[in-house]
Amino acid sequence: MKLARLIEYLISKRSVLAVLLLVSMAALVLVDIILPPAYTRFTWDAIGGFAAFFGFAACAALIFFSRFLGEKLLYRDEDYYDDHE
Amino acid sequence: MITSDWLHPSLVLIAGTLVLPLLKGRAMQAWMVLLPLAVLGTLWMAQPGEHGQMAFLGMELVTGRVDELAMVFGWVFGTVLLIGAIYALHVNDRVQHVAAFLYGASALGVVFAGDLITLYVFWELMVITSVWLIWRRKTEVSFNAGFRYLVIHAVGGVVLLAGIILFQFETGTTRFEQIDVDGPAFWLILAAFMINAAVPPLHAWLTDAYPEATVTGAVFLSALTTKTAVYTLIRGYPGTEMLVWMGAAMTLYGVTFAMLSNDIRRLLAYHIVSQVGYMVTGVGLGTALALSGSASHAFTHILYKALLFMGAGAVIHMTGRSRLSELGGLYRYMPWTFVLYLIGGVSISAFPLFSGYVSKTMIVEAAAIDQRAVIWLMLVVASAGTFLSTTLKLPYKTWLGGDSGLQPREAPWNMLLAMGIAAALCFLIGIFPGMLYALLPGAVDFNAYTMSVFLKEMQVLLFTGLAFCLLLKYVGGGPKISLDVDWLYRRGGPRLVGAVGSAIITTDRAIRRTTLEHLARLTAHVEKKHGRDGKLAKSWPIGSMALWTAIVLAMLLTVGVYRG
Amino acid sequence: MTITELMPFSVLVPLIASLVCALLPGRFWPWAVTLVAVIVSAVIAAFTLPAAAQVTLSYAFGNWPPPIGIEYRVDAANAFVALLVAGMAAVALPWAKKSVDKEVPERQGAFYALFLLALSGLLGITLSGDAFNIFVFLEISSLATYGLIAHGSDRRALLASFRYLIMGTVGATFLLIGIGFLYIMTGTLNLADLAERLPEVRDTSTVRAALAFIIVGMGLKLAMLPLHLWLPNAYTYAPSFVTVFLAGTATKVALYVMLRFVFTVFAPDWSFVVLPLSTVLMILGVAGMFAGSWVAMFQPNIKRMLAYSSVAQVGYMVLGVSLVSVIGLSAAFLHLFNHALMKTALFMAVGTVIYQVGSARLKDVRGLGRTMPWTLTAFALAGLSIIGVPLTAGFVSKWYLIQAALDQGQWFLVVLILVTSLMAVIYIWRVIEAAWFQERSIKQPDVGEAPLALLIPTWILVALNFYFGIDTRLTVGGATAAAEALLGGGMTP
Amino acid sequence: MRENGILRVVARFLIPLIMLFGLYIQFHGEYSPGGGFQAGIVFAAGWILFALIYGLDAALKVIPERAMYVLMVAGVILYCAVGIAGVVLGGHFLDFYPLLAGKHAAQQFGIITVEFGVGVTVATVVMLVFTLFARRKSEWKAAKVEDE
Repeated sequence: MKLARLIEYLISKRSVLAVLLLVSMAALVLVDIILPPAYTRFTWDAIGGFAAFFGFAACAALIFFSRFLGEKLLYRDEDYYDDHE
Repeated sequence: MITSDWLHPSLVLIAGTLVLPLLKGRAMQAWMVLLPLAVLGTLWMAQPGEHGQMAFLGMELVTGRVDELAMVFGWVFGTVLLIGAIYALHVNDRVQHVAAFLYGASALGVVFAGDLITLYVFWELMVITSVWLIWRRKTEVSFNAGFRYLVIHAVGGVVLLAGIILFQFETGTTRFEQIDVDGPAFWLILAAFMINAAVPPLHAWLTDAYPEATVTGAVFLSALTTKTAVYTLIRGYPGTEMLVWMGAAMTLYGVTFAMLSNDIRRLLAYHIVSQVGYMVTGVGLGTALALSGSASHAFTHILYKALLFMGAGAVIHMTGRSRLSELGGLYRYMPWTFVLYLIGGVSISAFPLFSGYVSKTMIVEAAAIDQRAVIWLMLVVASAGTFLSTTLKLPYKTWLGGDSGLQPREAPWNMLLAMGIAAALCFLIGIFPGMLYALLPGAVDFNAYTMSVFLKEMQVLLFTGLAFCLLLKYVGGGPKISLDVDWLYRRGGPRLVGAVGSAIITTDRAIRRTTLEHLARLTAHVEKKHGRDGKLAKSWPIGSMALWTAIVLAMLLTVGVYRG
Repeated sequence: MTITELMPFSVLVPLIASLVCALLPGRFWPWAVTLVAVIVSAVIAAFTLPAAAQVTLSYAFGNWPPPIGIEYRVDAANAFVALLVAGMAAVALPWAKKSVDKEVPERQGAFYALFLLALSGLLGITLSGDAFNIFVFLEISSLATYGLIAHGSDRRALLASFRYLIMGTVGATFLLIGIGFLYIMTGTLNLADLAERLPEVRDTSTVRAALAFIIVGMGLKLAMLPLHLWLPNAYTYAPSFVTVFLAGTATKVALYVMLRFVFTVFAPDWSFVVLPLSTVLMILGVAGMFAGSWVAMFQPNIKRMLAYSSVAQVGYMVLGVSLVSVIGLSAAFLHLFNHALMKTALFMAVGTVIYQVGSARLKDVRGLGRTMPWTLTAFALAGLSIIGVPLTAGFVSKWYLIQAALDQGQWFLVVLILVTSLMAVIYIWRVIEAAWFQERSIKQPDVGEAPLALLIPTWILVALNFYFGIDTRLTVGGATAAAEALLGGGMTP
Repeated sequence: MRENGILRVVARFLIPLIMLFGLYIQFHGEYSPGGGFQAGIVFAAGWILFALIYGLDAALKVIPERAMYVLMVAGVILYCAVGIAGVVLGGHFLDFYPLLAGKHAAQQFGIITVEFGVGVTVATVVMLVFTLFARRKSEWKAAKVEDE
């Protein structure tokens, strides 16, 4: 199970990985701000780092919206359909 | 269906499948691998053009129309049949294998059908073969889900047939090109295609039935039905404005409900809805780039979705559990499944270097070129959501996360091999997108690997990941199921019918009671006169028959005699 | 001998053979004689159709020239029906041997004699060109049929037969009254002669009443909706073989007689104007389609379910007629033929189940899909045809029916046809579900697959359902020729 | 009735006359009103009268039930045979002209033979119907006696 050990190793180094990832994310935003926009099709094309912000916001929105939807409206017990079928 | 330069791949597959029940053990396994290879061979030999014409009811059927669009789908169907067959090698249930191959044959038949009648025949065949992949799980739940699946597709089939008949009546032809008529024919055929493409609110059959299918059957199901529908939409309805919005809405609908799912395959099923949404959007946009995007996204989607379903299926196969809330910490025991699943995950999330990236960005780009800001934003939100559920939430809760105490063994070699082939193809297409683009109809003027596309995609994905890590405790889930449109016919319909039914029964009872009371009084009166034997009461049925006869005769006579 | 001179023998051979059969003892010889007679009859009918499609054949009995003598007058329409009747009998007979041995163990000579009488009666109705002769043959076939139904092993068969006898007699009497009225007005009984003489006198209430009587009389025999009440019991309690034979032929012949009178004798431009026939038939047809399918969905007995389904299928045919167009009539004739194919196959499959299990109730079919796969697969495939799935015969006739409806811009009819097809899915499905998805209860005896003697004819019919669903030259050609013969005044010389 | 002397005597006198009259109607049918149907009924009526007076068993000794079946069929077969003979000799079914050389004689021969067939069948069918009903009656009586 060498693969399993590799994964275990990676998990143990997860703070290092996280730092690496955050650095590269910062780099991505920086590059996006520095580079001139390739298109001006939408107004937000000109804003550097818009995609980063939007991705974060979209994810947060989805998490909260779906949670709201589920708890207020859609969630049922797993045996909800059982007694009728 | 056979001419000198054309051998219908469905025919090859059906003929080969007929042999399958006679084989056993190793021979059957070898045959299962050989059959899809033979199909790929016939595809290799297929010459562009129209083949296999037949006359039927005064119409010309074209059973084999080979052009680039059909071949794209032909190739990927052939490939996924091979992968699925390898994945199912260990299964000792001939019914399932036969159903899967016939199902594949009918999907190929739809793709190569040059006219709507042939298409309809294979379309229906697809339903009655695929349902066995659900039923053979042999649980009460899967039987009921399969039955609902069957009923909805039967309705869809009738709608399609009605549309085809009207189409034939209005245009005088049944050739399957762009559906270019106004009126009911247009909408009926579109509705039937949309049912199979699982466009909400007509999607619930998919998310209801696929999670209940057999482990190996789900792989075929995920690949074939919705994608044949995408093919028919590309062929028949390019540039239909409505589809742009429905597609974009689908993408969001799918990811939202996927967030709520606790069953791993239901989660993936909702992502089929979401991913097909991209393709539908592409069809609606209707530009050359968008259509290429839809076709290539269908191609890549089949491979990575099969990979995801195989990964999830391997977990179910080895642990017997399918709920996220009951899984966790499996990476120690099923690391290969984990890694291969992750390749599927990054493919569907459109990470650069993987297959989703080179096809999904094409559709998003086409939306941008069309200056559709809202659509573009919706698609980006959906791609964030895709990454969130399939690549972060599902693997986290299944393989990492809290330890569930399960200690399954790694999946059998044939499952891993099938997943490996699919993963390799996902990776290959991601690195050499030119191979995929070469198959598409028309030249593709698109390069996914530009700085701008790359930057945007990476930012969206990585910051989605950041949000996931930060908001992990808010992520929905838990041992619950969520209602969907299928509630309408699983609970709403029966309730409505029950209410209406009891109303009818009450009224009917009341009416009958009063009528019967009057009748009883009348009979009592007659009985007094006719004595104890009550001849009138005895001969009631014959009397009523005679009464009806008299009524009809009187009606005709009155009209006939007094008219002149 | 030319085909014209041979043609009457498709009626005479079964008639004479029935006399022989009545005297034969035992179980083998009556059946063998019947088989030979039926095959001869069917072969003659098969040769008659192509000849009759070209030119109207006429055969004068005793060489008395019509209209004085009795004449057999055959055009595409009756040749088509005659071939159907004789053909169905020929296909059903090999199946009959085993089933009849089990269900009618005694006095088989009389049983087969009655069968042959019924057959020759039905053929006589179709071929005859003389109105009174039609009535006589109608009575011959009806009386024989009552006897056949009464042979059912269930005691209720007697009651069913009695009820059918009363209603059938009412129907035949109505036909006789109608013919009588026509005779009063024209002084002739020959159909072609009637068609010629009627225009002079047709604006009288007598002739109108005649039309009304004939339509109701034949509507009864045809089991058109409100007049269908005799059919379910008769089909349910008759011996399986009788049901198999009647389902394919009896109602079809009645429909033919109705069409012959309405179209050839009265001429459609009169009969559809004087009475609101088109509307009446359309309403009754649609009502039949719905009521039949609706009731069929809830029947616990498969035979009875199929009987109600027959009421629905008659509805389709009547609907085709009500459209008064060549394509509508073709659809009716096509469905007449195709329905015979599929209903015969279905009743054979059910009869096979009865042979093995002794019952056709749904709960007795539970789990049989595994032990009698061939029988129930045949049922399922023939069921596809009745639903109207493409590549089956049922699809072809529904396709033409829909085309005919569209041709007149009747969209709602298309919707109704599709909806009733869905209802057919439901009632066929109930059998399939019982056979494959339910477990056999422990109390019920285990049975194996049925003998080949029953399976082979059933499967031949199933195969025919698919053959005529793909190669439609014979059926569509024959039906169109028949429709044109009726609409084009094929009887006038 | 069997003990009633008047009836027995009258019947003995009448039955031959009835049968003779039946035969007259039968064979004079082509010249005067009559024919096989009427003749058969009249002939059978004579036999039924005999059965009523002298009992069913005595009547069945004269014409056994099995014979009735055979004769019933034979009559129709005679009819059909004449019809087919016409075909065999080159005419239509029931065409009498080819049967004999002379036209007149041929018609007469044909019609008489055919009518004879009809007469036999009708007579035996009526007798058979009577027999079946009459036997049923005696069976019921027997059953009743057993019950008591």
